[in-house]
Amino acid sequence: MLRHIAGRVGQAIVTTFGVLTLVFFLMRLSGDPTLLLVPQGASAHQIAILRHQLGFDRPLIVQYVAYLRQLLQGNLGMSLVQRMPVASILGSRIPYTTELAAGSLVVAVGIGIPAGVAMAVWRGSLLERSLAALVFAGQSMPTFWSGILMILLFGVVLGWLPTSGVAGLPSLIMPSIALGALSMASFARMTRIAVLDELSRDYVAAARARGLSLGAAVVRHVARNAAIPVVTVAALEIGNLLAGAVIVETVFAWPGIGQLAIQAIAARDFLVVQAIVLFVSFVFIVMNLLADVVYAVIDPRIRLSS
Amino acid sequence: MNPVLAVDGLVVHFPARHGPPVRAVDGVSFTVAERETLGLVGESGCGKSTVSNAIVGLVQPTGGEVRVAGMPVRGADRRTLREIRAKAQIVFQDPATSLNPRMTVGAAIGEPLLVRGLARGRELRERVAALLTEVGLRPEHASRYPHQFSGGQRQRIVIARALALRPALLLCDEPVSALDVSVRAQILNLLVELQQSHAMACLFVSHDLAVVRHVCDRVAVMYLGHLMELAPRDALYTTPRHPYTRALLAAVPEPDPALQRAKPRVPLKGEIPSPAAPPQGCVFHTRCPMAIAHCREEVPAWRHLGETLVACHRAEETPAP
Amino acid sequence: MSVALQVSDLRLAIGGVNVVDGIAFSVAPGEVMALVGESGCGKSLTAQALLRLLPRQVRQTGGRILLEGEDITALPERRLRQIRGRRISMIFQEPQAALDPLSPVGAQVREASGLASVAAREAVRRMLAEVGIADPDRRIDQYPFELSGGMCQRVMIASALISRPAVLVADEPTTALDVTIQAQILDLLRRLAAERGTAIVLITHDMGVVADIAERVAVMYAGRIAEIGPTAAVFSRPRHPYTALLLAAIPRLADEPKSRLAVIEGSVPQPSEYGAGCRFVGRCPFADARCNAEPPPLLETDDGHFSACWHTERLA
Amino acid sequence: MGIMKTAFLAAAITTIGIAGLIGAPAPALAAPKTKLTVDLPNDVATMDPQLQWDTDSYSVYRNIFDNLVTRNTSGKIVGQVASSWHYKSPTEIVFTIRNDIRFQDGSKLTPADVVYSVERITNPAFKSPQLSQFDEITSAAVTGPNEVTLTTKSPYPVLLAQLVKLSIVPKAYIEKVGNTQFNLHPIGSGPYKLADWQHGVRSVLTATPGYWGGKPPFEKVVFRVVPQDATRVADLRAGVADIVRQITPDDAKSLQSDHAVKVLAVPTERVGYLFVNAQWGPTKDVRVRRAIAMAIDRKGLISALLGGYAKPVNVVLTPASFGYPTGIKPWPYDPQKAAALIKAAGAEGARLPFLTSPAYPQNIIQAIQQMLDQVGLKVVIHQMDQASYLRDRQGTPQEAGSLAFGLWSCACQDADGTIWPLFHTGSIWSKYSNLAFDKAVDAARSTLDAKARMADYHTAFEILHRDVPGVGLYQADAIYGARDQLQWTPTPNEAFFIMDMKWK
Amino acid sequence: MNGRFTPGIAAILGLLAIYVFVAVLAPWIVPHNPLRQILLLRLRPPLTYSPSAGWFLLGTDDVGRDLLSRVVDGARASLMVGALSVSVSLLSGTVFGLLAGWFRGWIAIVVMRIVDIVLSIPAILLAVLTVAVLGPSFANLILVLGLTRWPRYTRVAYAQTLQVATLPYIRAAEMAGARAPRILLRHILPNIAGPLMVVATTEFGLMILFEAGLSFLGLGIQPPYPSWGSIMSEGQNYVASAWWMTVFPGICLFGVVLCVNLLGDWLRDRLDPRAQSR
Repeated sequence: MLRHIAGRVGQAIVTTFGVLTLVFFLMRLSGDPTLLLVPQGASAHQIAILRHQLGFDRPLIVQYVAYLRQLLQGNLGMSLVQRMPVASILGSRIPYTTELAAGSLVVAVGIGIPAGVAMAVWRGSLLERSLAALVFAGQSMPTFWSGILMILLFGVVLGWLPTSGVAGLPSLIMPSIALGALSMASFARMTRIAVLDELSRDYVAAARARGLSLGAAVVRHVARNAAIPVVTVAALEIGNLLAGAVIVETVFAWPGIGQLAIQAIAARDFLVVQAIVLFVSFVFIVMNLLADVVYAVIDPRIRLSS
Repeated sequence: MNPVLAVDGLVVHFPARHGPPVRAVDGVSFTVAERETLGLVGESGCGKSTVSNAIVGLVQPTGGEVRVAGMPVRGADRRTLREIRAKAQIVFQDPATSLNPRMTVGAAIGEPLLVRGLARGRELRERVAALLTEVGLRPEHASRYPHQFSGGQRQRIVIARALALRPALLLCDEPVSALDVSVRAQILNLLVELQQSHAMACLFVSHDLAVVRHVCDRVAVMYLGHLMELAPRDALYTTPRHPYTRALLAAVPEPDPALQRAKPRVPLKGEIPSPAAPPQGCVFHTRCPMAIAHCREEVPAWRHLGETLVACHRAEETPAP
Repeated sequence: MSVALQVSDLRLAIGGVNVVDGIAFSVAPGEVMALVGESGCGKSLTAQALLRLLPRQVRQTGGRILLEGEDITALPERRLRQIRGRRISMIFQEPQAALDPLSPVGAQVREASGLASVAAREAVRRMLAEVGIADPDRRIDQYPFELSGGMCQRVMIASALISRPAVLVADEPTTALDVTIQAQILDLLRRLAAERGTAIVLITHDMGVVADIAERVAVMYAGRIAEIGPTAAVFSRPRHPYTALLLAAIPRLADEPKSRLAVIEGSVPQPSEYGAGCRFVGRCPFADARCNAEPPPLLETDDGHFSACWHTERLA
Repeated sequence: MGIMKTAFLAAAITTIGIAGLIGAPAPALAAPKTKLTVDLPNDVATMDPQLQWDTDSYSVYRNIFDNLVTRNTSGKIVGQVASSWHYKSPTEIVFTIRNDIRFQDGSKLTPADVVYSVERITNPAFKSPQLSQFDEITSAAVTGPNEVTLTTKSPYPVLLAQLVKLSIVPKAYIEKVGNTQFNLHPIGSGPYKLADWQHGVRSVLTATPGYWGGKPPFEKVVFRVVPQDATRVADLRAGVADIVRQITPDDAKSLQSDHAVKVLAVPTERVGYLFVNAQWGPTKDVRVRRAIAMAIDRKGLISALLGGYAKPVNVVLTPASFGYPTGIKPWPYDPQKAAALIKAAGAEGARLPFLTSPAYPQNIIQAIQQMLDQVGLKVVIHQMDQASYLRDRQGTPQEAGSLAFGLWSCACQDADGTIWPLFHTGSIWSKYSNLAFDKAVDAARSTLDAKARMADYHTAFEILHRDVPGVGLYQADAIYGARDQLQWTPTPNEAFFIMDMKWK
Repeated sequence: MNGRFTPGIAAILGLLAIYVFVAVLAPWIVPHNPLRQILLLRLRPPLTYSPSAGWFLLGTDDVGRDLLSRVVDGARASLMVGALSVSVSLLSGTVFGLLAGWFRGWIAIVVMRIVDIVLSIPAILLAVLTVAVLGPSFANLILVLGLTRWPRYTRVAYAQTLQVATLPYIRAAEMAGARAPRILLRHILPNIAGPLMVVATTEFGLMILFEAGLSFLGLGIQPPYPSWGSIMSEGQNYVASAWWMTVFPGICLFGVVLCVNLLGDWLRDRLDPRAQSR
């Protein structure tokens, strides 16, 4: 198990390094932020001076090595635009991102998984079809639309929920639904397949032959077996949540890193973008490691071998 | 006379993710002569299928030597391997997965000829038709897909494909195990006929002692990667020298209640050990009713006892049949 | 003679075709009754019907199943749950697949016992010992992957028998096992049937297994019983051409090597190909117009030996 | 199926329960208004006033700091930290500094702080993006007890207008804590001080007790970051925000039906203009450029798309800026003549790349596209992100496309800050070169004589009118949405002085 | 949803066919030129009639274009974005997956590491960055969507290839003397196509939504050409005042995404024999 995790961490380091490199060069190829920093009337000379001062006139590879060196010292650098340590910029956003991710996971898992189980158990029924329609509906609307519709309905017309911003649990509800709806379908679909898959196995028939009801067999045996592929999806969905968060956060003025990322890309605030990407791949890796641990908890074959 | 197939000290180990490698085949030697059928029997996991895969280079031998029609398989380059595979063909166990479900039967049978540039166009179609006829199907079946055939018919198609290159050696890896009883006889008859009419050598891998007896001239018994006994058919079935061979023969239920119930019941104790951690000494000693201390310590030599080759310290003590 | 299980005129349909068509047999306590046949003959569906655990698309269209005299065909699911595992239980072809890989084997055996935990552990331990598992105290907490196939089948048998059911349905219990292990399991089943008086319905395709363990055998073909009778009688004097040909097609240790085996031409018909008459008609050497038109009834030929063939006399 | 049902019931109850929890009351309106909530489209980039000058940062930090000079509500430059000033010579200007101002840490604002502020922003090592606005200043010195003298390279008429953007920062504090800490915890002399700054979320300002300029109207001001236009409007309507910056003319119109809110709009110095590349492509031909000027129906654009929240301009400058010429008539809207000109220039069907970014109003760009297509051109919109847009727009004439839409503001309300960078030879924005024009704007830059400057600009605008390197379209309004109780008059330079607001 | 050909699935296929039909015929069936603006008739509600311009059945947008014509014409862009970007990523993803699954070893290590790298960058960030580098155009949009999504196919293709490669008929092809390209194209590809198609159906819907998201960020289809996403993002400021601008393209988008998702599920059930019984 430990060796496995060590291997995973090794892979993760390679992945992270690749992500950083890819994003570094993509960002630099897209231009530098000098033009966005100077006042409108600045002359070419003035721009050149600022560019030189910021170090963007150096060869790319030099900038890359300098960046890596700085990173290896555990320094994420200073934001050019905000003139603040990147770590503190990111640090102030991460709690909000975490909140939103957690909220939308609650929505996605809380609805998606029971719906998936129901769709598998009552396969071919009207219930299955209605659940399928509901679940897919969540995934078939652009979030910027569903988000604004929700704001208008629950925020302006009904006045039940704050229209935007962060103010405790009530303000978390709409963004969580808007974002969670995207992953809900993935969870429901994966759960349905996993449960169907397990339901067709002999041990379910054997459990029923022992006198268990289908429901009891699902709860006692199928649930854990089906959890394995679902956990895999969950780990992957975190990535999708962060991607979807870009738009949801903009619509709901939710100050997470998705919004920050878009702003930082627009401002060519390189170090911020790179730090975000670093953070996201870190989360990705941690989630996958966590999934490994969950597998081990669920599955004695992994726990007991090695 | 040069044997069509010579296997000498074949070793195949599979690396394991954790722990020691799986010693699937651990020093197996035998030959198959022209027109001869050698049976290779053993229980699941004994390495018999690995042997047949190693012969055609589908798995890489770890050690020892395999020669097909004189050509060494170990370390063979791609071209030699292609040539070896022209001489030796395989029929696999499960006809359901032996045929590409998205390819017509004709294309499957013709593939060896086509990719080797031996026939194309009309000639190819004619040769496919001839092969189909030879295995008891009709030429018009060529345009159909595998799922339109029953298991037995599919196995005939697989056999036709194996025959396309007119191989000198046919490896049959449990060719009838997946088939229903009534169809099994058809395929066995077909194999026997074809082997004789094509003058092929044949390695017949099976767990079914009755089937092996029916089609083979000589029989080798394998257990946990090692050969236990190799003998002419009649010698093996009438005077088995190895306690494992005897146990196997005793365990096969005869489809005759009178015979079966009269049989002495000496079931083997215990389970087959893991090939990743085979026992010291004789690999069979953990289950052997005749095992003595010596068996635990020393690997028995592969030795002649009359017509029989056997690996057992106590082979001479065979009870009279 | 008391009867543990009596099946009469069982009919199971998939999409309008009776894939099991009028199966009838009975099993006495302690008796081993074999249902033998090739794939697609309906033997596994019959087994599932006995526990009323049929796949969704299969409907029972007729017949009765009397378990110790009680008709279970019309029972509601709730009552059936009390019967399954207590009065009739089942073991499967792939023992490792039939055990939940994620729970300890002891827990799965206990599930069938209906006992509370403390008493149950001891009962399970005893049951595991009874089915020949060495060191049951250690095995009870192990997971299926830590056990070999043979051992898993022993666990399945333990879980099937812990509540002392009247009937055990064994669906190809040894097919996935090696011959040496198969012999062990067959011996075990024979012993348990005798000791506990459990009636065993053995589903198999292997005539050798039937010959070894079954007292009576029903040969099934395409959803119908071709022939049923005492094992010795069926094997020595088959009264149905299918049985006769099947037995002749099996290579035996006493045969002449490389001789031509008798064959049954063609292959088993698909349900969509079933005709009005005898379903063996396409492959039968005796087939005539009557066989094509009218299904032969199951008639007694000798004492307790029945055959469904218009031409039984030609086999005599 | 018993367990199953229970499980589902549990799941359903949990979900509904979460939904039930949200019965939180709508924000109640407190009787005496002590807290003002403002929605801005973007976060404050820096609190350090010498590092960023975008409108959103400015809207917040300008309330924390006082500037050397400022503009009053009518747009006139008046003193703030400086009480008065006079020119000692055309390149030397002397400011008298008030002596009753204290920073929020209690220390006194001294002439040394003023000098420090100038020297800090003009020090290249500080890398201020505003450097180019102040680099005409060569020295700053304390020349008397309450006196600071600034020296410029040459006579610099726009100096005062630029100094409107110079915030005075505390020398001792910054030298003590350093630039980074100062940015995070700024101290100024303004009416509000920073109480809390959560990046990307909100900045909270609280009133400075004893502010020299009077009592701030609200105890607390919360600036929230709400990037989405529709969301800001929803916030306003739901009462989550009291005033929101930057709403669209269409939203402004729809807000008029809501009596709880109102729209505050003011013409700004921001000019909407169409850049026309005079150095590359089909528009190298002046006839094509003139045709473009004649093809655009500015009045139609303003009335249909801007809902009247704009005024047509005759040149690329607004009347809010010094130098706006009165005598120059714009090219008339005349599509027939435009089409004829294009035909004459042989430019029918010529492809004109039209660069734009999401920062600009899409409907105006598309409307312009159609107007130009109707006179025989083929305009192709290239929409890219802002950084790429700037890169291309400021690149070589080949990269800059044929057309681009722009909204220009120099925050100095002077023609020098607009047409010099836009059209002077060699400027990165300019894809145009005319020595006579260069001469005129250079002359206007180096004299303090307002009349002479006016004349120079008149000349310059006449040249621009003939050559059409750009088409002035409209003077844009700054549009705010506010709760009805808020009393405030927005200013042309888009300053957001809380001090000027009142709650009724 | 149980893998058989039911009236439900027929309805879904029929609806999709109508979508495709409308998209293909768009230039001929639109009532107005979808690009033609009438500024005086902007933001008119559905069923507006103008004596000079005729009927606007679904109303007009914020520059006075006929919404019905734009929605019909937008179908073409949206469906093309879906189809083309899915083709790009399906093709590239499958090739990488096949190669990694067949040759394994270092090729698989490299490919799967790149897959991990691309997957761990949020797709929309990667897309925004790539658009910034490549510049905006329809072709680049397709490329960007393809580039960010191929790993999903690679994962499936890789896993499936590993699985199929162990099957006896692949051994048999090797025995026949077939070389890697033939084995990959003739034997493995046709047999892993099913699961890949399932992925492709879901991705098709996602790509259309993804384009909408990019449009929202101003980086989608270039104006003035319509796609459902771009119409909706133009209309997002008018959700309250001109609901029709988002509702009608929203319904179309919703319908097509729902249909392909249901189709994908049906396809999956059909391909998975195990899911069909019990």
